[in-house]
Amino acid sequence: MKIGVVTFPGSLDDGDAARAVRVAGGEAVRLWHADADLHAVDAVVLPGGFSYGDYLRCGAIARFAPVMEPLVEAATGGLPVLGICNGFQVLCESHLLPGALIRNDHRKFVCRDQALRVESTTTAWTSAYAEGQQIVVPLKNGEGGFVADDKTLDMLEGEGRVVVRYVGGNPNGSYRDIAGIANAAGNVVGLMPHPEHAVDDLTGPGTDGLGFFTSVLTGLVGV
Amino acid sequence: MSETVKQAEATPEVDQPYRELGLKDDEYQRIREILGRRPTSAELAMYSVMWSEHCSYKSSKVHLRQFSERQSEGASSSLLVGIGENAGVVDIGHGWAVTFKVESHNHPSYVEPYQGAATGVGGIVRDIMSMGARPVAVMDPLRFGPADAADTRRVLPGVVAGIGGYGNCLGLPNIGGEVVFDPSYAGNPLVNALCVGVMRHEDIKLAHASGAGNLVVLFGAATGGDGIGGVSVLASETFSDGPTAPSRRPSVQVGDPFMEKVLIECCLEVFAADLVVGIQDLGGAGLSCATSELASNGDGGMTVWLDRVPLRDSSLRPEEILMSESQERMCAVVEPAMLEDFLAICARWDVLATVIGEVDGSGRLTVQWHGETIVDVPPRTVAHEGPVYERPFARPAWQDALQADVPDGLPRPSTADELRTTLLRMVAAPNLASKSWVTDQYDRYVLGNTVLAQPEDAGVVRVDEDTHLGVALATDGNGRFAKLDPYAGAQLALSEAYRNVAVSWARPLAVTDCLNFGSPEDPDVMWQFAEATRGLADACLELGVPVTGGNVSFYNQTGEVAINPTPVVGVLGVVEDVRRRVPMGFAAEGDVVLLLGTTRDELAGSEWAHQEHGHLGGLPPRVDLAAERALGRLTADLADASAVKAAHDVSDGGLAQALVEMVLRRGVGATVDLFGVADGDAFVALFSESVARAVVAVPADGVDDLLARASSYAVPVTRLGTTGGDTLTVAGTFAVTLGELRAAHEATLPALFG
Amino acid sequence: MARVVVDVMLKPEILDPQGKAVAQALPRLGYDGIAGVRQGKRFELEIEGEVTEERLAQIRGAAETLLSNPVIEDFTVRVEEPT
Amino acid sequence: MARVVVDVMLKPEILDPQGKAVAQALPRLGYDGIAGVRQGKRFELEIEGEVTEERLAQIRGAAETLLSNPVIEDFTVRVEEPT
Ligand SMILES: Nc1ncnc2c1ncn2[C@@H]1O[C@H](COP(=O)(O)OP(=O)(O)O)[C@@H](O)[C@H]1O
Ligand SMILES: [Mg+2]
Repeated sequence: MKIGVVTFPGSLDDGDAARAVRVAGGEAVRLWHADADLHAVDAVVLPGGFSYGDYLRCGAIARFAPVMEPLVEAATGGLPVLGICNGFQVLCESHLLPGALIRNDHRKFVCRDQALRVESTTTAWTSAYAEGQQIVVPLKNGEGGFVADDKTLDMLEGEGRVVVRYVGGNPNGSYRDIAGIANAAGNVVGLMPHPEHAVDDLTGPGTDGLGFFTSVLTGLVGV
Repeated sequence: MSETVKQAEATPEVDQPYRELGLKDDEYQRIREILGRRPTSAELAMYSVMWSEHCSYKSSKVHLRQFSERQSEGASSSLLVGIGENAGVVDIGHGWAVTFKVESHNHPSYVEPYQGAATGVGGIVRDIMSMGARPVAVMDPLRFGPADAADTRRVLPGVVAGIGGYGNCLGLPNIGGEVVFDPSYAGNPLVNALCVGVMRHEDIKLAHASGAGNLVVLFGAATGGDGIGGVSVLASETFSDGPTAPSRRPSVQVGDPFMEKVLIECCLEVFAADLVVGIQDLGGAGLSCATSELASNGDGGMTVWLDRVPLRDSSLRPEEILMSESQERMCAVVEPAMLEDFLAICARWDVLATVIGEVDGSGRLTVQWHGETIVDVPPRTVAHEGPVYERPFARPAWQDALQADVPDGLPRPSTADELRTTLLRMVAAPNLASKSWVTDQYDRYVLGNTVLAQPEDAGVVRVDEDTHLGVALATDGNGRFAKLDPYAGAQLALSEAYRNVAVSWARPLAVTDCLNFGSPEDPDVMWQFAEATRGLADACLELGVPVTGGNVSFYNQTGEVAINPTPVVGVLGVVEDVRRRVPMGFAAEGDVVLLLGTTRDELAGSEWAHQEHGHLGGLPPRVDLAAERALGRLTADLADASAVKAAHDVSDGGLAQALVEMVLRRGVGATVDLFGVADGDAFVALFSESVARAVVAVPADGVDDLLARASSYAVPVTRLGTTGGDTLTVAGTFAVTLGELRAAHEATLPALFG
Repeated sequence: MARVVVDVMLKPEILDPQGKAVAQALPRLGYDGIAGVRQGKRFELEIEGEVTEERLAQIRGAAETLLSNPVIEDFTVRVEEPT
Repeated sequence: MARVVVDVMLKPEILDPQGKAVAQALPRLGYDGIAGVRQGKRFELEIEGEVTEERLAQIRGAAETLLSNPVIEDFTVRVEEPT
């Protein structure tokens, strides 16, 4: 199973995402922002980082990268796409996911081991978890506050599209403690925390993040 | 039009503003002698900045020499590149090499905390890249005025946000540092930044411009009028060919971490394809420094076509272009046959790259401006043969009185309740309180190789996923100890950093240092500097760890009042197998807690004397490098085969602080009996800062083995007690719940800084 | 050369942590009587040639797609008179 | 309630990475003829009561100490007419 990992200028966790894919048993294929070709991958990860410095708005410039054209099309057609942190921001800016991410309410960058509750296990990226399962993965961002209007928030809740929620304290002011969401079809998921940093006890707080990558691999085999 | 060499030759009598540029009369005379004529304005600019204290090390050179001249054989054998290059390079085995260095960005961080600190990180990262290495982590030893001072509230949050803002955006994990508060740093905060990089032996690059015909390529950001405040006198006062606009050149720069990130990627691809002969970062003194050093280290000369330098501000004059300290730029020497590939990689990363010069056989550095020669100098005289001063120094008149003012008369807590409340106040004191308000703003996960990071004793990063080889790094410094005795103070900084690396199961290998002092023109300060460098050199020799590079920051003073002399020492160690790392926190119930080392009644200069009594006097803890080394040998032995579950050094705040940090780390308490420590004096046992000590926890069945090994290295061991429960209990004296400890330890910085 | 200014502000219903922090700091520094602060972005675009209606429309397009995110922000575009 | 606007821009000689990023993105999106972009901050202060000269002087003080760092930034203060 080939999982593409996109590198934008300023992507930082692309290597980590590729490593996580390998640890989960997949083949990581590096995709380049300027190449409008997905190279026949079976799923795509948009990794964390500061694409183009994120000076304007996080993800605002990256969403216009050539690779995004085929990606948006494929995602609309059902290709599993996971946006982590900056990748989540890119997905929101691209309107593949609703809402937006703004500056943390305490205005500081925050890096910590974050407890999360998996709220939805019907997405392409969370089927390996049990509903309600608590996991710990690193969170690290300056602009991780998820915002959307009430109507959108109610819709997300109502349709079961809130995928992960912060527990044990809201680290950034996200509305309704939302840490990650999915599109209606469940193939596109975005979240602020970094599951790719929790795939190995040696370098992360544990291995709770691995499930995101095994989920998609299992799903793909099943297809 | 800038002044040409011909014009300078024709007008020897012109009055030049060398004093405004910081050159002394005799220095200016020497330039005239070197050139056999008066310098052009561009040459004058170049010499003035390269002969400044910052670039030439003219006051410190005679003292720093000891670091390279006095090195043990064993130590130098692991050194692949020694002092003098952008950073030293150390062999860590399996064909891997590591380069690391610490630098200061003190003054800019006071003026504009965010950008000053940010560009400090940017600068040290480029230094590491210029050795051919991939930067893999950063650290940030920081010092501020009193924690509750209004100005500290302005400076600290900005500095921390700047270090995070830049480092996080580069994708380099921050794996450690220091946050120290002391009134002596009010008005002169110390912002030091360390970067470590790794490479294969064969990939080491040097800043050499060799091979006539090779091209000099400037790549990265366009050049603006950054950091050239001083040189504007050339434009506005003397050599103007008419009315000039008042020069508004900024003294502070704004960093562009995104530019630096793509520059890193670009360099790594260029290195991987082996496309450069030499490489140099642009930092202080910009192109003046980069071109003269490249040429001086090379085998010939160099011609630079200055008008080809891409500019952000087209009004810049040639002197200013030479001097500009615009960030995020690098300079490479490239064979013509490789140029196309080099430029292609730059284009792929959208990095501006321009051929600005050529290596030649002239033995001269010449700079052309639209076809005219405006600089024609022997490069060594600019880069390496600047003035050297033997500044006068003398033991300060007040030193004896300071040392005589021992803390023995200070009231000490004695009852159980006094000890308990003292401990709670101490763990909440700004210098000992949890630093997570700071460190939570730094990404420690990126790159996926961080094995240990703050608040552990040392940062440990994996270098190689196949062999599990890694490196450990710690930085330490204690300005109070150095004020009491600068010779011992520098040694104590080394001693502590060495210990932090050792208790992380790493073998200490090499040292970098950032020497933060007041004005070298003050004989008191110069004495502190001379003593500190001598102390550090002696201790490095004895511990067998060479200084591989570092940085000197003088003039950290307000008026006549200098900061506490603050040598900050970084120690690098190698970890053969990062999977065997030993964290600092107690991990399981029922492990046996042991203290390694000897505790003496040593409270002078301690956190206790400082926090509880505002007292600084006496002599710092006795330096005991032999004991430090024995402890290091023991931990190296334990690293290979032992059951040790937790290990933590004892330093600032004494055993009390060490135990508190160990119980809080994972929420596993402990009960200890201090009867066997410091002759049963519980206060001394808890708060003394004697060196060469560590606390370890071992399962009961591992104790005998540990005792046997310790005795073979002559390391004294005291059995303290066992882990478990949710209190820290000092048997027969007091108990504190982890909740109460945590509340005290973690509330301080958030309460101060929001 | 003409200048077009694009101001981008968070929509009123979106939390503005930066503005809030400023609003809280002001009274501490002795500045009173300020009921609220919002912090936004100001872009100054230097335009080559004349600023025609067509150019302005183009810039409005850029403001809407790139310079702001309509989900959370409002923007205004105006030509700045040279002073 | 009156509104006072404080615009804070990096001094012209200071590098503006944010503006640079936008300036480089615009042509990629097909927006041409823009010679330069600078990005700054816009603060909207809601003022209770009347904006007297004295109040304005106070706000200028706040702009200089809190809202900007004069070492790298310039600011302007103006009263915005209600629209
Ligand atoms: N500015 C900083 N940046 C990163 N880490 C820091 C900083 N300040 C302190 N730390 C980390 O916090 C921990 C405790 O610091 P400190 O008490 O100075 O350690 P030690 O006494 O062991 O040298 C260490 O892991 C240190 O690296
Ligand atoms: Mg330590």
